[in-house]
Amino acid sequence: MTPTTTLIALLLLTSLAYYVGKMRCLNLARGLTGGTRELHSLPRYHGWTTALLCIVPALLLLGIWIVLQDRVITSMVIAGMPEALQSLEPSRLGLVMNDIKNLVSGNIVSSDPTPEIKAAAANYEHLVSLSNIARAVAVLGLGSAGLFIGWRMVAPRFRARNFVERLVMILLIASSTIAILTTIGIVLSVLFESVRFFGKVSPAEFLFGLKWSPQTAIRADQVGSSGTFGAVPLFVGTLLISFIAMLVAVPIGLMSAIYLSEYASRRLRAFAKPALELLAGIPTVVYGFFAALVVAPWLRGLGDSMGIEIASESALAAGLVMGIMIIPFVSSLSDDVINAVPQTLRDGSLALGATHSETIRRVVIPAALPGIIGGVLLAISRAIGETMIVVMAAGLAAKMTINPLEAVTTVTVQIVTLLVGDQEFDSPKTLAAFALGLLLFVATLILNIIALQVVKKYREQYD
Amino acid sequence: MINKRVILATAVVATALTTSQTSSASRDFISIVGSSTVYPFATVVAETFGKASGYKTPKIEATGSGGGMKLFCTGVGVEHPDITNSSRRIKKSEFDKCQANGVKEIIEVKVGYDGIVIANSKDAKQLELSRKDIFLALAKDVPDPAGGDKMIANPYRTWKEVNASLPAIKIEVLGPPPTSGTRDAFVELGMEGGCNQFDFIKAMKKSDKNTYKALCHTIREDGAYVEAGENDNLIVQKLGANPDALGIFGYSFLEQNEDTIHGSFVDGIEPSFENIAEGNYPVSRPLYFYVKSAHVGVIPGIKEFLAEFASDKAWGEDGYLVDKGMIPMPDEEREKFATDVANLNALAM
Amino acid sequence: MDSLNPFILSPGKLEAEHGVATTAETKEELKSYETVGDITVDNPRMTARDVDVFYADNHAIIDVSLDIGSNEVIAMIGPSGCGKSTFLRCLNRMNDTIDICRITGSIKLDDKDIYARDLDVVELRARVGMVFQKPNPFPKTIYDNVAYGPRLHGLVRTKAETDEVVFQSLEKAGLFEEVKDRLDQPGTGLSGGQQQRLCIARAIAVAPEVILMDEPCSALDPIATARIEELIDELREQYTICIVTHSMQQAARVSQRTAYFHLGKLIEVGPTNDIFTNPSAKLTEDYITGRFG
Amino acid sequence: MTDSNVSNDSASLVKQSLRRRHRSEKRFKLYGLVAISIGLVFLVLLFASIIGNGYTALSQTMMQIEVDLAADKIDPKQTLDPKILRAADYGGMVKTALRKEFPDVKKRKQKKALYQLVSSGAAETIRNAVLADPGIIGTTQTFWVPADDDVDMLVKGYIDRDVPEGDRRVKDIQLAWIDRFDEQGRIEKRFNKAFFTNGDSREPELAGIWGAVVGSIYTLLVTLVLSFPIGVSAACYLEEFAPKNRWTDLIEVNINNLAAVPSIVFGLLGLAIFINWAGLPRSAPLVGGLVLSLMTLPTVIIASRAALKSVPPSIREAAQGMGASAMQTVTDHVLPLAMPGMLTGTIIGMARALGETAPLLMIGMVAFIADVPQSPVDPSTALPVQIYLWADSPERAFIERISAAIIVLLLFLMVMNGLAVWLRSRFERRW
Repeated sequence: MTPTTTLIALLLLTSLAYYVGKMRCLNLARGLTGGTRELHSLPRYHGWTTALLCIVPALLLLGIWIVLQDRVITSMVIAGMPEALQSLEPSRLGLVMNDIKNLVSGNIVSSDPTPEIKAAAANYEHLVSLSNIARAVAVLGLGSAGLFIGWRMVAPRFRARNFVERLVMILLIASSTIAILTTIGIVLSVLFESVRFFGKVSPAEFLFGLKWSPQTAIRADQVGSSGTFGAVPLFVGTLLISFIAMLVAVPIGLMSAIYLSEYASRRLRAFAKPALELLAGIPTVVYGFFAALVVAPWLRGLGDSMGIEIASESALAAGLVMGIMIIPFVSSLSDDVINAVPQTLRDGSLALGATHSETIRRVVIPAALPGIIGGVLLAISRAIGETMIVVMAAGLAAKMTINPLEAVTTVTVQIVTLLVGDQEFDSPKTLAAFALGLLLFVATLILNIIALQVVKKYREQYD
Repeated sequence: MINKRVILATAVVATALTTSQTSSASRDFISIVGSSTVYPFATVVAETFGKASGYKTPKIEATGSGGGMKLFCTGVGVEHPDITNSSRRIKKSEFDKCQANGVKEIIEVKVGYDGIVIANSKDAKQLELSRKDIFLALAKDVPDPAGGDKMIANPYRTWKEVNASLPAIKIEVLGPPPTSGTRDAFVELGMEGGCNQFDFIKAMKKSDKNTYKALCHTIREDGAYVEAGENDNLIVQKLGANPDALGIFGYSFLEQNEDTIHGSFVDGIEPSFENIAEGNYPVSRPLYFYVKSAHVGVIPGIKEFLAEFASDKAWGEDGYLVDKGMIPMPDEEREKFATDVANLNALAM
Repeated sequence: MDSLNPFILSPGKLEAEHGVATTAETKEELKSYETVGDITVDNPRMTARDVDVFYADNHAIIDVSLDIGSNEVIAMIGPSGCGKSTFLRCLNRMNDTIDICRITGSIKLDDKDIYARDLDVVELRARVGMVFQKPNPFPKTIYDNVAYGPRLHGLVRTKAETDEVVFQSLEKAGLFEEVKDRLDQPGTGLSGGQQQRLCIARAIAVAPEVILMDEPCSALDPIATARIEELIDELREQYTICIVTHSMQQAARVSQRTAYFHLGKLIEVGPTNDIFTNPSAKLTEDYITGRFG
Repeated sequence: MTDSNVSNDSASLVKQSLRRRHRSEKRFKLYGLVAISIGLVFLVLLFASIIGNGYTALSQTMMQIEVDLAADKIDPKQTLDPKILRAADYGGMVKTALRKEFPDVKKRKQKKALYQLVSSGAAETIRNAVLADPGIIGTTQTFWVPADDDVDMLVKGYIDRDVPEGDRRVKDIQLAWIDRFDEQGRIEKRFNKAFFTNGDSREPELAGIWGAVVGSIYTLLVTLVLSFPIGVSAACYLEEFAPKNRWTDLIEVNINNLAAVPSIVFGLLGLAIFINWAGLPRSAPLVGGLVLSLMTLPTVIIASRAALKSVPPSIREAAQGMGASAMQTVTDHVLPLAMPGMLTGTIIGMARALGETAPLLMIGMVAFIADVPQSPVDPSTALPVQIYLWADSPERAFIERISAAIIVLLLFLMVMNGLAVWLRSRFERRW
């Protein structure tokens, strides 16, 4: 039996267990004076208890078996192979095993297999089928044992509901800790490699160095770049592009939100709001494509016609498109905070004879300002972390410039460039990507925490 | 008690379900890494091979010759690549590393030739460079223009300063990083060729080989030479955008993009198919790929893939690789490597 | 979705706020009702004639005519949902902000129809100020709160002028002594009564002719209420004040005339003393004697 | 100065300021309109340029050639062994056929130009025909084969015949050949089925998105299977059971923050943890799905919590008043009511995951993979990654294919979002 069929059989057994547990409970209840009322838990909880006792240990066994099976069988097959094959190095043996497995699973194999290999393959196949049977027997046996115990445990006073609920609660708690585990995982994965990186390049050089040229010679006898890892040009480039993006997104997003929530007719609102939100749903790779193939050449052409030299990978093109991408982000956040400003404030201002725009500019916006700032901070964090637009539309050369017409590179572009393609894991070049990742994570983390705090404070103010 | 068991159970089952498939599954496709110059040729062969043979199409990642070699030499086993492409010959140091890591028998296959061109946008003038110009423009240290045998940090900012017959545009060359075989070959053929023309440096070759190499092979790092990653397509696209810039890449990319870029003359010879095939063009190099013998016969399809690569319909005079811009080897050389491939002759160094 | 827009109130929300739900029969009965008492005064500042207000299909104000005299305090009383607040908001067109609201009839300020096409609502509101039920100081300093109107309207040009207007207005609102040391602190930090007086000072600062007050003390404690009532009495000398209140005692204390509204209809109007001691209409009497409301 | 003077005075001042203020009011309104218009115009521009670029990819130029299926070239020993039939040099036969068509082409360069008219996929077409019916060996057959991408571009009008020959990818001599084919009615635009059924290819005319679509489907399946149950459980715990303490606060902060962490950082996590540490295979949808599910988990949790929050407390009180335990209240009453909201949130999370590229680049899903993956552990790409890969290719013909792939991607996204909107409107309850 394959693992899947075993699993299906186990599931069937579990449903049986549920039924058996429930029925036994009902039967017991029949003998009681108060019928089911005298039970501590409803019959279905007894059913669940039996089912859980049946499936959980069996599933555990199945898992362990699957994990260990391959290793055990492999070593058994190797032990059964002729001396000549056995004496191979482990890595070669792995290759031979690969061939055997390919032979067994019916894939096209490399060449005509030798008799030894054929024998080993037959052995392997035999062992696997043995193991499959043994596994099915063991798993289903354990399941049946669980079923039996569960069946025995059914009693009117047995607190089946509490038992089941406790189990479910543990599952729920485990699920909610995944968020923490993810954060820990992120921190660990970037931290370890970063520490290794800082073993080779000093943190001071990384943080304050003005030159970024991550290519290092890879052979002892090669004379090439020495590789410098000063991340400042990357910050400058990232901030430049983010700044351009915010220059586009904040006014447009804010004004759209204001217009839509304060002026627009119901019909315009019903059409324009989802349309703007559509911008948020477009994958960033599409924006990247658009930036690289439509906006950048258009900007260059525009520059040419005006006699200004604009790089085809100008920060401007990437920033503009990124700004457009962030518009819905800013506008929906602003919309939220603007709507949270109490109507009484608007009435107060209007009653004094303020025009609508004066009310908005002098009362609504100042009142909503903390919330808007929080939203903008979140948007900046997004701009800094945005990858595909800059990978496709921004440059690779780390230039220290704040001229938006020149090509700059960003932290995310460098991470991608350094890590795309199969990598060796010990050169500072690769490790640098993780140091940049750490930097990016920390920077956005700080921004996010500040922004979320600001927004939360703001919400509390009007709640 | 029960609680702990449930946690354990969920954890183990979760990992089991994810790893079960991976651990019992075996690799039944060829894994190829290496040079981005050979990449377009290898992918075409792989595609044809996949369709014609019924084997799975090999998976190919472009990592640069150096990066590929490093991965290739890490060891023998399913998790390591079977083949690495290289736009230069394997170095002794790399070969030794391979040996040390148990990659004993390596089959070397030369696939053809490729010129390294220095090209710029068609919007700009076609340049006529000499190798000396190239060296002076791109080396980190150059002989003092004031005379003498002193080396100074490269002072040249424009091509005109290098050679009065060249236009007065800023030196801006987009080229491959050190992981790339194109870079190695360019340094050896282009830079060293120019470097040699200074007698005092040439003399150093015998007396102080290390200094000689450092002088001739070190490319300036002050921004005039921009390392543009492994992706040669990207360089081509950037040249289209910036008429002042020059790019260094394989001839196949020039041929593919003849409508937007043109190659500079080097030592008076234009990079053309004929010039490279006949060996007139000074900066041309052979392309290789290397195969682990240990994997042949265990990973399905390697032998057949090699046969496809070494067949006349692929690398012959009229083969489809030639259509892709590769320059074929002379007949006798082709024959030799085809035999090597057929007999799995291992490389000795 | 639309409920997010503060300027578009859904009918459901309106009902909750204005409480105009009633049976059609009684409204129908009231339609032919004639207002008791003299709706005119000798020197009217504002005159409303045949005003009807609809929220979508809801007939919120039914054919109301009423004069508001100069330098008087007129109180509007009536049970919840009788339309007194709605009528008040018509007087400076604050109902404009509700886009399902429709008004017919005429309301004049100094003989000029405030619903005329060429009338500028901004100018109108500068002349007819309003104080709301809940104190609503802006999240600005006390000083900026008061200076807001004058600055908007260009009434002040220099810092000295602004200071003068702010101090005077605070003085008039009886708040100056209490806050003179903390003018640069946020207005939201004041107590409820102080906040409401700040709102009054803010309204005064624009030098309006009429001040509309919509239950200005309903959110305040008795002491603060007494303070505001005193203030209203003082302000009467310079301004025309129109106050909506649900407290009959308050109406009796501060107003000269009182108008009683019921289900959107003006039932009775007359000198405050008469209304409270000797109401002419049965409905007024019922309300005043506490039979409903 | 009397008070009425003050009033009159201020009234006139107010009047003076009115024009200026109304102008600024209009201006302000205009800014708002302009802002919205910019957003909308960009949206229209984006769609117009993508659809304008992409719709032509629906058709592919085909050419009719006559190929001599000589027995001695395909199967000299007449074994009819599929292995031998498969391996024959069909490309060579196509070349022979073309040479026969234009016998006066002699020079190497010209021959090369001639061969370039027909896609290398022509060999594939013939091979399949021969494998399907070995009986045609030894005869001469006519085949409709895909034209080269340059010819395709020319026929579709992307290559301008009027530009000087040097700057044109299709040379004059090739134009003449193509025109001759055209005159004979042997060149035709047909529906581009290959685009929807093929995997990746180096030849634009053979490249398809099916491999990437399947990769995306596998990736999303893994994501869905993991993030939905875990997300819903976590939301239930946090919203319904969790005590308010430091630990749950920490989880809260964590989830909110994770929702805003750049996606590429998740890619780094996947590379370091799943590939380097756990030893899972590179380029596999399994790993992609793991990474994306970690990424979408916060979205799912936040949406699910909002759905749970919108169930009024009265329902819980009612259930608990009947004697239900907290767990029963949730599973029997709250969860079913919140389920549409949770599903909506999950679908939106899935839509985001479908469009995500950056983390997949980190885990090696960016490689040349021609075969359609058969399982979640086979090497594969995903739809957005395929777009990214093609965007790096120099061939002009890839641009229309990228655009077409984007259209497909956007269609998928719209279907998903439409489903979410439908779910919301269908099951949304107002309390």
